[in-house]
Amino acid sequence: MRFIFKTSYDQDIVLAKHGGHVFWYSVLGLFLLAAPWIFGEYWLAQLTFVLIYSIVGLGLMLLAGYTGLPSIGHGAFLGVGAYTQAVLSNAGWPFPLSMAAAALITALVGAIVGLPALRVRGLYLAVATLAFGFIVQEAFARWESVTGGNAGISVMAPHIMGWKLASPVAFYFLCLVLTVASTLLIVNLLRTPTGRAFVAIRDSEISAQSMGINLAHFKTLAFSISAALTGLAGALYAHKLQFISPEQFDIVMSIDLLLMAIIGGLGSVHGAFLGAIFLISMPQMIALAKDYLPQALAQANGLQAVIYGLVVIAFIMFEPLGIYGRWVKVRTYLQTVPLYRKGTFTRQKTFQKSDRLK
Amino acid sequence: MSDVLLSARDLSVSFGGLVAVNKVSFQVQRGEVFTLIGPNGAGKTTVFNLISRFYKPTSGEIDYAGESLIRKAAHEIAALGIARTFQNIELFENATVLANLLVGRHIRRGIGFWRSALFTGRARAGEIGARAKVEEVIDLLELQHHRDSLVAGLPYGVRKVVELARALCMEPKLLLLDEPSSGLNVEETDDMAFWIQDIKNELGITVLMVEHDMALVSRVSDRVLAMNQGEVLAMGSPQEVQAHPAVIEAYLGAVEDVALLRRSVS
Amino acid sequence: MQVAQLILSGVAQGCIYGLVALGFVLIYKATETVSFAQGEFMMLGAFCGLALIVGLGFPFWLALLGSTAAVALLGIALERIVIRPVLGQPVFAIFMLTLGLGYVLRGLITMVPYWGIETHALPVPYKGQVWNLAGLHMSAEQGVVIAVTAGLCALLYVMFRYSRIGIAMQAASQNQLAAYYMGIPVKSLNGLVWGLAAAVAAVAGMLLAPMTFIHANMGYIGLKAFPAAIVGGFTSLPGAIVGGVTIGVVESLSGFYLPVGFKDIAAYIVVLIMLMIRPNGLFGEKLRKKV
Amino acid sequence: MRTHLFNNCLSSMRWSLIALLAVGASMAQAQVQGITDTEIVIGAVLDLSGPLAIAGGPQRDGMIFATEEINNAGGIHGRKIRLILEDSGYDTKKGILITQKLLSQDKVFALVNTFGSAIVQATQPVAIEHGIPFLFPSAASNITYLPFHPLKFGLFATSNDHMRVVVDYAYGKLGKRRFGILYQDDETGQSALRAAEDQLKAHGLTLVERTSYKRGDTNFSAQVSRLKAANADIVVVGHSIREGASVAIETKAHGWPVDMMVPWGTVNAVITLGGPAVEGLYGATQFAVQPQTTAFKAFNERFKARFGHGGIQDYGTYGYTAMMLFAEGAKNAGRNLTPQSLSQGLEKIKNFKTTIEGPLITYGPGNHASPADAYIMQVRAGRWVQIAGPIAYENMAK
Repeated sequence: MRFIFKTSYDQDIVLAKHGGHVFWYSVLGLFLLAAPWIFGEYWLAQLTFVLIYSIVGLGLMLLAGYTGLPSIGHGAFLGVGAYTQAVLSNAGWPFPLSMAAAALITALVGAIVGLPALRVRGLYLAVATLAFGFIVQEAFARWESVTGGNAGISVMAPHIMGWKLASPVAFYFLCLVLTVASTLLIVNLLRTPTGRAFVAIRDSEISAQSMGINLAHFKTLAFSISAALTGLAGALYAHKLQFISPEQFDIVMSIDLLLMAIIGGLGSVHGAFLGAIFLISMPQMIALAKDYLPQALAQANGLQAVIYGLVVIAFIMFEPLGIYGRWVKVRTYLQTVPLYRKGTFTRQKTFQKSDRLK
Repeated sequence: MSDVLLSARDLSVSFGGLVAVNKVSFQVQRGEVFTLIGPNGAGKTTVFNLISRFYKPTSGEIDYAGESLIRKAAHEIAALGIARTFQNIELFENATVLANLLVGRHIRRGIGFWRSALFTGRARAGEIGARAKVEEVIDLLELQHHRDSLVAGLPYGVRKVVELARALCMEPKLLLLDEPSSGLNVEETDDMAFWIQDIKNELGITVLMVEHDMALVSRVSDRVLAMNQGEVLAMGSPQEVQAHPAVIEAYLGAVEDVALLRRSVS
Repeated sequence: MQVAQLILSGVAQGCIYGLVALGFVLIYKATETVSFAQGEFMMLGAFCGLALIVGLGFPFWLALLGSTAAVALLGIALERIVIRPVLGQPVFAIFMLTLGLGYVLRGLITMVPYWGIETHALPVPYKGQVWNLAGLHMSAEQGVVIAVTAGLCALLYVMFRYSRIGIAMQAASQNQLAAYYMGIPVKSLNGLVWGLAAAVAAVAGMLLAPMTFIHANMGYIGLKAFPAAIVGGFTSLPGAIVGGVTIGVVESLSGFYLPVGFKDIAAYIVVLIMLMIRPNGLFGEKLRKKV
Repeated sequence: MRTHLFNNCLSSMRWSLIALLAVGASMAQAQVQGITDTEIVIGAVLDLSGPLAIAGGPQRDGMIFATEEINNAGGIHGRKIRLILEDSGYDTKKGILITQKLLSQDKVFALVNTFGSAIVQATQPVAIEHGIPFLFPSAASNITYLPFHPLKFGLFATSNDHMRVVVDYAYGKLGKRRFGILYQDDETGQSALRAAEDQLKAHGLTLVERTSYKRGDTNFSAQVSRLKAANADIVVVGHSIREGASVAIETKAHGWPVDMMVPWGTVNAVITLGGPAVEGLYGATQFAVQPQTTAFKAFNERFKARFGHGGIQDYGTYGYTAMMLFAEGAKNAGRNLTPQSLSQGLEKIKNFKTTIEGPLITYGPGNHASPADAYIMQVRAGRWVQIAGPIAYENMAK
């Protein structure tokens, strides 16, 4: 068990709460910096995807996890970012500019999609974002003059003043830098009034209002930030895949992103990363597992979907706080053993919160 | 004391034909504790919701410190210095007590999105300032050892106090308390009474409250307004109002509330 | 004439949406959760019927009953095993849970060698017949869909109106806690509701199968049932059907008169408009939280 | 920023290294990716679980069957083929990721028959960049061999070619003049549409109606109403299997007896699904399962014995031919097998034909094009019957 004696308010404000944090995060940092020389090309690519999805995860975490506004439309946000990036960088924009544009445009779209959130919430909002997702995907397919329609467009490597980040390693570091930046943005928001306003809205709109929180403003803000991050991730995604087409940003993508946040652990920044790691590594694990499974089972097509589904169900049933929630418990256990009290984490059953009542 | 802080004139609101509040007028003096009593469904909470602008009055006026509240949006009320608590607690369940109280400082945050995002020096300073203020309230209401615990895990009594604390963190001029003692046991009710007096005397905050527990009411209130079915029955000192025939009649009308009138129920 | 023809086929398609939406509404009214798995229940219903007809040589109507019953049981079982333990968690979490359920069900079907990934036609007695009423062509499939849907609605209405269990369900859907205090076994009722919703979905599957085909992904039609349910107001049973039919007709008309592509997003445009102007839908009730 | 530059040049070194491996000519045999003394590793990205699994399944069987035949016959210059089959689910993203895995994890020597236009479009550049041959992808568009690259070879007839053949046939042999088209709303469908319009222009005609559907659509009545309202005398359904049958059924439901054609996808599934409604449906295919030569009959018996269900068909024949074609090229390349020697080996192929009836396949330096000819088939008495071909479309331009 670790006891921390607080002597100044700063200790609650700084990000690294104690030496342990400092140590482990430095280790992680060094590992990430060394990764290109540790991993082969393939695994580096996977790691890059993890970073990209983490950025989406952060955005989704802010929206669904902290502000309590579910979205089944983030696939479309990813698409908006990806297409903006593809079009602009193919048009010769240097990548810092085009990525900023991607984030900005997606943020604007996000603000628009946020409009229903000012009137409806919960399920209704989810369906609204779902509908929006379909419409945007259709727009990608129809607006051929810009998006190349269903044919899709290939994306050239990010470039600035003639210098191309063609190599996977260079691109990996680009993703790393942007991921770190996005993370800092989120944690900063969360330890300041803005972040607390989001949480307030999530837990009780009515009293948030009586605290002087302008719902319209902060909901729109949440949507914009979330969309901006997703758009930025989309820009990276476009470069990573080098080819984008409308059907990549469909409902399935949106759902995957949402599940990523859920599995990672809604309402925790770590969750965004853990979820991304899960989303990327799960298919790999299944691929590996296939070698040990009986042929008939291994060859079956649905296997992946089944395992995926089961994992989701298991998490929501037994670990609503996601991977991070589980980790916290394990850690506490290790710290407190042998003093660990059984039922430290048992949640008291609450009555079903009505979603119809606004 | 002729200094009016809040005044309602001919306040009426009806939901689909049902008249919840009907031509209610009253004035709250600066620095007093003004209490609304009455049987369930008398429209007391509705009056609160009218003041916090959750509802829009069908007719009538509410003036606060000289300006009309009618034209304000719900989230603009707080900035005027009006804080409130809720009948069935409305805390931010999945946040720590500390976080809840810090939300109370929202109107005084003084930094926008970008300063927050970059956590500039001013943001840090703001945080420390807010924290200092919050700690004062924590000391006042003796919440020290709940500081870092999640609201969801706290017993009802403590939540009630946390909600009061959150309201105080707003440094309001007018504090609306909706049934501060409901669900509290005798000791807790006693503390509550003590704190309400402190809030009035030490902090100089005007209190407008809805309360059933007549013991508490008579102990802290300067003036009482009795309502029934959306209408004003009587107004005056606690004793006068309790003695008022119309009031007694109204309570006898609703049997279970007679109990509330006679003894304080937890 | 042309318009009438389009509307007719729109209605037929809309009934399918409506039936799936009906499942959403039933579950939502009772448990305030949304089952994303409705589409998959529909798919299972179709496959189950196929198995009964092709495999065991059942006659169609018997197979219809059989698969409906089977899927209903599955629904009840799933509610007991998966949903009940998590009631009380945020609605949203349960929504995601049913999403996972959908993955599993779809995956399990596709895991059936050959059978699972192939597309099948459901042999039905009325296959290929075309009725010609006053110049309007209506395939028997469409006719049956409309007829059965109507019948089903009547049945549900009677049940909710008169049978004790129906009334109990209504009570529970109004206020779970109160109903519980009144001695209504809310939990087992929830189970029944899930069974009922699954059954309705199964029927929808059996009706849709002859018009389209049976395949693992046919459940995606459930995505269009969401708009249907919203348009009808998520808390109204008749609303679900009306919403479904509305969507169906709008689709059919936009498919004919509007340029390519609009047919596919018509449903979503409609629902967005509805959310903007009337969030509670055509028949939804408006409730206000008491503070 | 310095680190960026550093990594940049470092990894550009890695790239040139890969390039060298690929060029391989100067290098020792062992260093060619996917080649050992005993083995040639081949990757294939198919749709085994997605909407076109209906085609992917047979393709897989065809490829496996061919591979087994080759290996049982002693392999290629003493090397057995190891075939790694992956499932893209017809999902572009998944396809790209799997291809990257095959290239950099499984270290395949070549990719044979990547399925799906979008996926091909996305993965072809990656493979070529790695210096990995990208052979015979199932993409009905000429990107499979254009722009020319030594490592790209086409086999799958382009939607344009087949659509043109079909249109010509309907115009010339069936005397159709009022063409309506119902195309799938994706790239392949749209390019088929363009091809149809183009070929009709050559005959001085235009489409009387064009309408589309989304993959997985269930209700076609609006589209059929449109075509009927336009009074088309033939409906061409662009790029579909399941939907082809649905549309046929829908026309019957509208009491509209109109001739229909599908430019490809003459699989038995269409018949089992459509039943009597698809009787008389015309279709085009690249490899015919008739005439039932004795050689073919024997072949098909072996196939049945191996995979059970009803013998080889349309897409199966394609998968089979693709693998055999690769083997032929590898044989020509000789023992020293590198991407370059394979490319040259394939270019040596003249008038190649397997046990299965099909157009004679010929490649040459600078010519890696897919064969354009097609067989015209028709559903008669519940089975596909070959009624003409192999024929190529008459290019009015020249």
